Amino acid sequence: MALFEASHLHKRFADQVVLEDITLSFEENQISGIMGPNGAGKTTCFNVLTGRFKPDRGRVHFDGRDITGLPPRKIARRGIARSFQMMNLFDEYTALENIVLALPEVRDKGFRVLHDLSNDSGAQDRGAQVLARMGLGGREGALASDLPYGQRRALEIGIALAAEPRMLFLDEPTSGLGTDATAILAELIGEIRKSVSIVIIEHDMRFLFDLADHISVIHWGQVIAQGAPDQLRENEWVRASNLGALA
Amino acid sequence: MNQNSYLSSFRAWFTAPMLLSFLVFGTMPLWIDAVGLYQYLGLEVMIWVIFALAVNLLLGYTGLPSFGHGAFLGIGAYAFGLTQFNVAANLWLSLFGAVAVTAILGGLVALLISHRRGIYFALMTIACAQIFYFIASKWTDVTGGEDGLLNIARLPVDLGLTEISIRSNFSLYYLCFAAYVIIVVGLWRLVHSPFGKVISAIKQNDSRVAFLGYNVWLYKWLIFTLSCAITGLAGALFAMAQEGAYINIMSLQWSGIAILIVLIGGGFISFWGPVLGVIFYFLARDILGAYTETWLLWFGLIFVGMVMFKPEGLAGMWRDGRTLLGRKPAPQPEPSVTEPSAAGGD
Amino acid sequence: MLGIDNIKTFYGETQVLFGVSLDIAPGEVVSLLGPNGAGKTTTLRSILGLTPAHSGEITFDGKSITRAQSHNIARAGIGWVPDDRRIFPTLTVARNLAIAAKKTRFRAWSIKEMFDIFTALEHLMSRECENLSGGEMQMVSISRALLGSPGLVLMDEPSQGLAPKIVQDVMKTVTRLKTEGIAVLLVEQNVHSALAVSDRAYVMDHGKVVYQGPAGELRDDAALRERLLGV
Amino acid sequence: MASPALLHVNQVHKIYSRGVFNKQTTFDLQADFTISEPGIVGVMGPNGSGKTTLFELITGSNIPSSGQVLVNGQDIHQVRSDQRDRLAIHYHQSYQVRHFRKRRPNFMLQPSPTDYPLVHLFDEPQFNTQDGYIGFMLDFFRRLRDEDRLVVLCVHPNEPFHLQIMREICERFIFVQSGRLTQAPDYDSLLQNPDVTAYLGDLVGGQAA
Amino acid sequence: MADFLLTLLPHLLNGIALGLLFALLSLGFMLIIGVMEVINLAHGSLFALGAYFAVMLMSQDGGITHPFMAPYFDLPIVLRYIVALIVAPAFVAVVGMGLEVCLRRTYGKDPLYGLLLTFGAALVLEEMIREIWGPAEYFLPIPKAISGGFFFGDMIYSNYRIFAAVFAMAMIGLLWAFLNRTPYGAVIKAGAHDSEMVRVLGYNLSRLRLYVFAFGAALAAIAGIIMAPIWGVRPHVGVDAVIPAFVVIVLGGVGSFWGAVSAGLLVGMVVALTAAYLTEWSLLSMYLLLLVVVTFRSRGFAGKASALEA
Repeated sequence: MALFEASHLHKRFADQVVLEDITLSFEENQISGIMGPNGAGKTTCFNVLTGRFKPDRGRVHFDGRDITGLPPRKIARRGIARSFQMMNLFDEYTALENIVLALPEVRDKGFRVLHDLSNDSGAQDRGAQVLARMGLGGREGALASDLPYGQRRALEIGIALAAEPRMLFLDEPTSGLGTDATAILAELIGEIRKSVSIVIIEHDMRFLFDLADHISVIHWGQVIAQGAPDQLRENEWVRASNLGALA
Repeated sequence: MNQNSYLSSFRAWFTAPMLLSFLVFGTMPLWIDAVGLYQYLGLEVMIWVIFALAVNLLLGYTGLPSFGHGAFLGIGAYAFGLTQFNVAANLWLSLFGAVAVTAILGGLVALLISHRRGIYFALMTIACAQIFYFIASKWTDVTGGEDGLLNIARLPVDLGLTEISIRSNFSLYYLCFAAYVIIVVGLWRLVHSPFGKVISAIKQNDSRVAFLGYNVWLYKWLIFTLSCAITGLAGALFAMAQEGAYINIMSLQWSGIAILIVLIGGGFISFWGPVLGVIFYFLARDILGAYTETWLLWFGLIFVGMVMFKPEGLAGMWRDGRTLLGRKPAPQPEPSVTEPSAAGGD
Repeated sequence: MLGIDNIKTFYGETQVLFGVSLDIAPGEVVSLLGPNGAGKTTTLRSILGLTPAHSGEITFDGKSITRAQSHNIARAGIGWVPDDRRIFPTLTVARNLAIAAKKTRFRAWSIKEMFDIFTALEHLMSRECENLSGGEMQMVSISRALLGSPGLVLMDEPSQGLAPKIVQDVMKTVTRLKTEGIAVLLVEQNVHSALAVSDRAYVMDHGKVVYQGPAGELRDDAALRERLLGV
Repeated sequence: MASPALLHVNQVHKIYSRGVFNKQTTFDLQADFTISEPGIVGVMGPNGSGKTTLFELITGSNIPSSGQVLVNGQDIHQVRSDQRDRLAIHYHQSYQVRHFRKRRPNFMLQPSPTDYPLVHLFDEPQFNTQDGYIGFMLDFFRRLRDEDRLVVLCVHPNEPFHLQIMREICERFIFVQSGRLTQAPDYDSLLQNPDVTAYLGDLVGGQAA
Repeated sequence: MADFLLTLLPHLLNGIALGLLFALLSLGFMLIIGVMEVINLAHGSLFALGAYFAVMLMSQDGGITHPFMAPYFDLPIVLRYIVALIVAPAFVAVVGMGLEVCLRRTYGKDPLYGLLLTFGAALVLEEMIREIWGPAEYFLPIPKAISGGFFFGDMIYSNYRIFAAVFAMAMIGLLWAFLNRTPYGAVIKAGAHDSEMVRVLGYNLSRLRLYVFAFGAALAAIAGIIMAPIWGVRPHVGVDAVIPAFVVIVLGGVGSFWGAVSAGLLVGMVVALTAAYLTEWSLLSMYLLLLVVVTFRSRGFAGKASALEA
């Protein structure tokens, strides 16, 4: 059984079907990709998988346990972390504070009024380690809002990673990045994949085809194709199209 | 090593601006007459500072605009009087009654509104406040209706061995000051604890906080209830100061003034914003009020101007002034939570 | 007519255009091609001032419009046919068109001329726009742009949802605009139809222009076209 | 008894009219056809010919003036309006969504007998070669057919390869013009129809060349 | 039973009159939400201001008068009433324009700022009213033709309420015609639906917003003038008016004209019936209604996402 399995997810908003019948599974220690044209239901799918929305039908299993309909905080505590496409860092906090707040040990101290985080060298050190891993060493004290865009993207992923998840969901991590920054990001993801299973939603196909072990194509709220990148490339239309030329 | 940790733990509890505020407020009754003001003003300032700090806990720290907090001030005042009349004329018990009743009612309101934000939150607080207002004004048997609850006593401070009378404004002031010290130290600790970091993070981005595994609803509920409890304490002190509990403090106007004070002072960026705001408000009332009847109108216009041009309020101006003068070495303006630089250095 | 020099555009803090330059002469038809998400629509929005360029320079009709307000850009003579039509659904076709009419220094168009271009339009005038079919909406959207007397029309996927015959009509209209001296910037998925009427073409990818040249070159050089656009 | 046809459009007639007293018919659509087997059906026709109305009638969002639509034997208008897409689902472009008033409350209607739609109507899926989803889309249509479902594909062929796709994937065709349907069993007989060649205009020449 | 129905009837009529006025008030509120995406908490204060301006234009003891105005007060009351109905909303429209200019700085920021600003503006306006007219309650004089009452069976029913209902209905009808028959209305509707496209058609959005705000303010003022003889003219009346406007919009859905009218009638009916049987608590019913409505139906009948969601 795969680490993460979703079966027959169905979701509608009012009279609009957004997810028709999604069945997906993500293996441990792999990078799984989800791609699809705009408005195909990728982001809704992501939100259902990570607990922001409850599916109308279907089940989601993680690590053999049913997590369908659990609120985000409970899903997070099971070991799933996510990043956001629209970046919403804690802008009034420093880079380090952003990370520290995401550490599970700090989360468990959330109600401890007498605790002082700035004196909690354990948390500070672990936060600094995560920052260093994201290539943000030395930027601990900078306000999140003052970081350049590429570093904010890295911090965004760092926050998700700081929660020490078993599975990391990344929502369009390359959006807004130029070619160079995308390359750096690909390197970063290549690095962190050693310790965590990753699911990426992306519209940048080349990025996904290079990185992912397995890709699901979503359109009309359904999985219209899936397989390893090489399998997908075998499709003659894919080869005839722009993607075939560039991928 | 040991001494170092002692020092840092002292720093975790007390800061220079805090000690400065203790010094100023602690000595205020001694010089307030000399600068041409009067003792009762000090009392009002002290009570309103506590009230404004409670409002700012919601508005400034958690980003929840409670437009009806005056109702809880009134509930505290009534509860203080009612406990005193019907249970026992003991200060501690009556204070406890006031805080407990406001916390319970606040907690109930919070049950209804903790999952809301922005406009709906603001309107729900207005609606709840108006409902409390109507109940207080119509339930004459209990609240005295439009006449209010008269003859609330300034009960003596029972310290076990001895009792201190607080009949005079001077001595009541010191009771309020003691409450202020406790509240300020407690709130300072609270907003700098992990709990405070979480509520401020909720203000910045609540869905991300949920995805980090925090129970956002519970944090919001707790902070609203706590804010109401502190407001209840302010209400009880107010009942003693006024020697009565009156319906008018529950009106929307007073809730509005609390918001005005907090924002003008700079509650969005500084812990001390509400304190600055209260001082500014009362000075404006007494100084402007001496010249013009319409001072509250002008005060409201200042508020509108602040929202438009300087939502960071007085604290923000102070910060900008310091940055301009180059006295502050830090290259960037510091955020409120990590660095309450606004009210005077570190 | 239109000159874009090295513009960089952001949505919020997300950068979409990484230095785009292009230019259009009066009466010239220029295709802007490339995959979804390449930044074509954003380029149009930058020209219109809806998502103003963060840096770089846009000039129209000899004047800089980089920082101008959208309504002034429109009044200067730029019309827009958005990809999702953006017809006001609660108004009738007639009212949709009526509020679009304005005068600029360029050629004015009458409703009657619109009827000549789209024969079906006349019978639609009293219909509420929410009841139109996709193709009918597109006719209204194009007419709306022309009634604003533009000197440059930005067309975002005009052929989408239109029958082949109507697409040919639209492309004929494009050619007609060209003879009237009106420039057209054409964003299209249907590469062949677009190249058939264009003078020049730009291809964008990842927020940058990756190719520019005469439309004929892209039309005739199958290998080049396949590399850039597939097929 | 043999299993019912997958889609039976039974003498459906839809009339739009204008005026209260002196009613004038502005548009009428007549459709009567049966598709018993799973498969892929191509639908073409000029703008405003009634394709979208036909799709709306099949999915039950629009009410016919007379006649009925049976999906797998079930009258779609007798099914709860929020479950009709469990029988027949319409994938449209976002700007094409039209809203209709409900005629009867849902509690008076029947639940859908199936959870997953049997008839899939695709309204102008975007076939372009620049981002390369076409291949996946075509495989998906075939997969639906192999899972015993009916795929109805409405495409305006605007590029030569669009026609190529339709020819490759569709097993039968329906051509709609001015509210009247013409069926064609295959691509070649479709092109025999002069209305179709008029509709396609220059494209056919290009295709033949 | 028949008796009960007969006694119920005047209250139902009250409900209709009140409901139509609520609808009128909310339609202005809704126009502002639609085009500006701002919840104007000062809308009630504009409503109150309308009533006060009307008082000023109707009676000499109504606050500020100046000797030079004396000849004006010699005019017949009907004339003055008509002047008040035109001039007072115009004054309020100007105040509304001022408010919109202030609001511009909050567009595109956190909606909290717009909320704080209009909240502050509501307090300022209320304070201004207290300052100019004092805290006492005023009564708006009305022409004889529409005052008094008539017998209805053996009960008296107020002429004025009939007038109010008819007037409000006429205003709603005019508003509908304005929005649906004139090019200005078309631009407003278009702007509420898609402000971006309206800009690209060459319309100055800032100016459109200014006019729409003024227009919404004038509608509030008209509702205030008509409501004045029913509710009385007090500084605090603004707060009591903004709540029903909000309830009506949440119930009827942003952007739905007839939704607002029917929700207005519903709310009016609820308030009138509580007023009839629980007189003391009639205003309370509105706040309870708000709580219930927001708790259970925060998206309104139309169910569309809007500025209210923020």
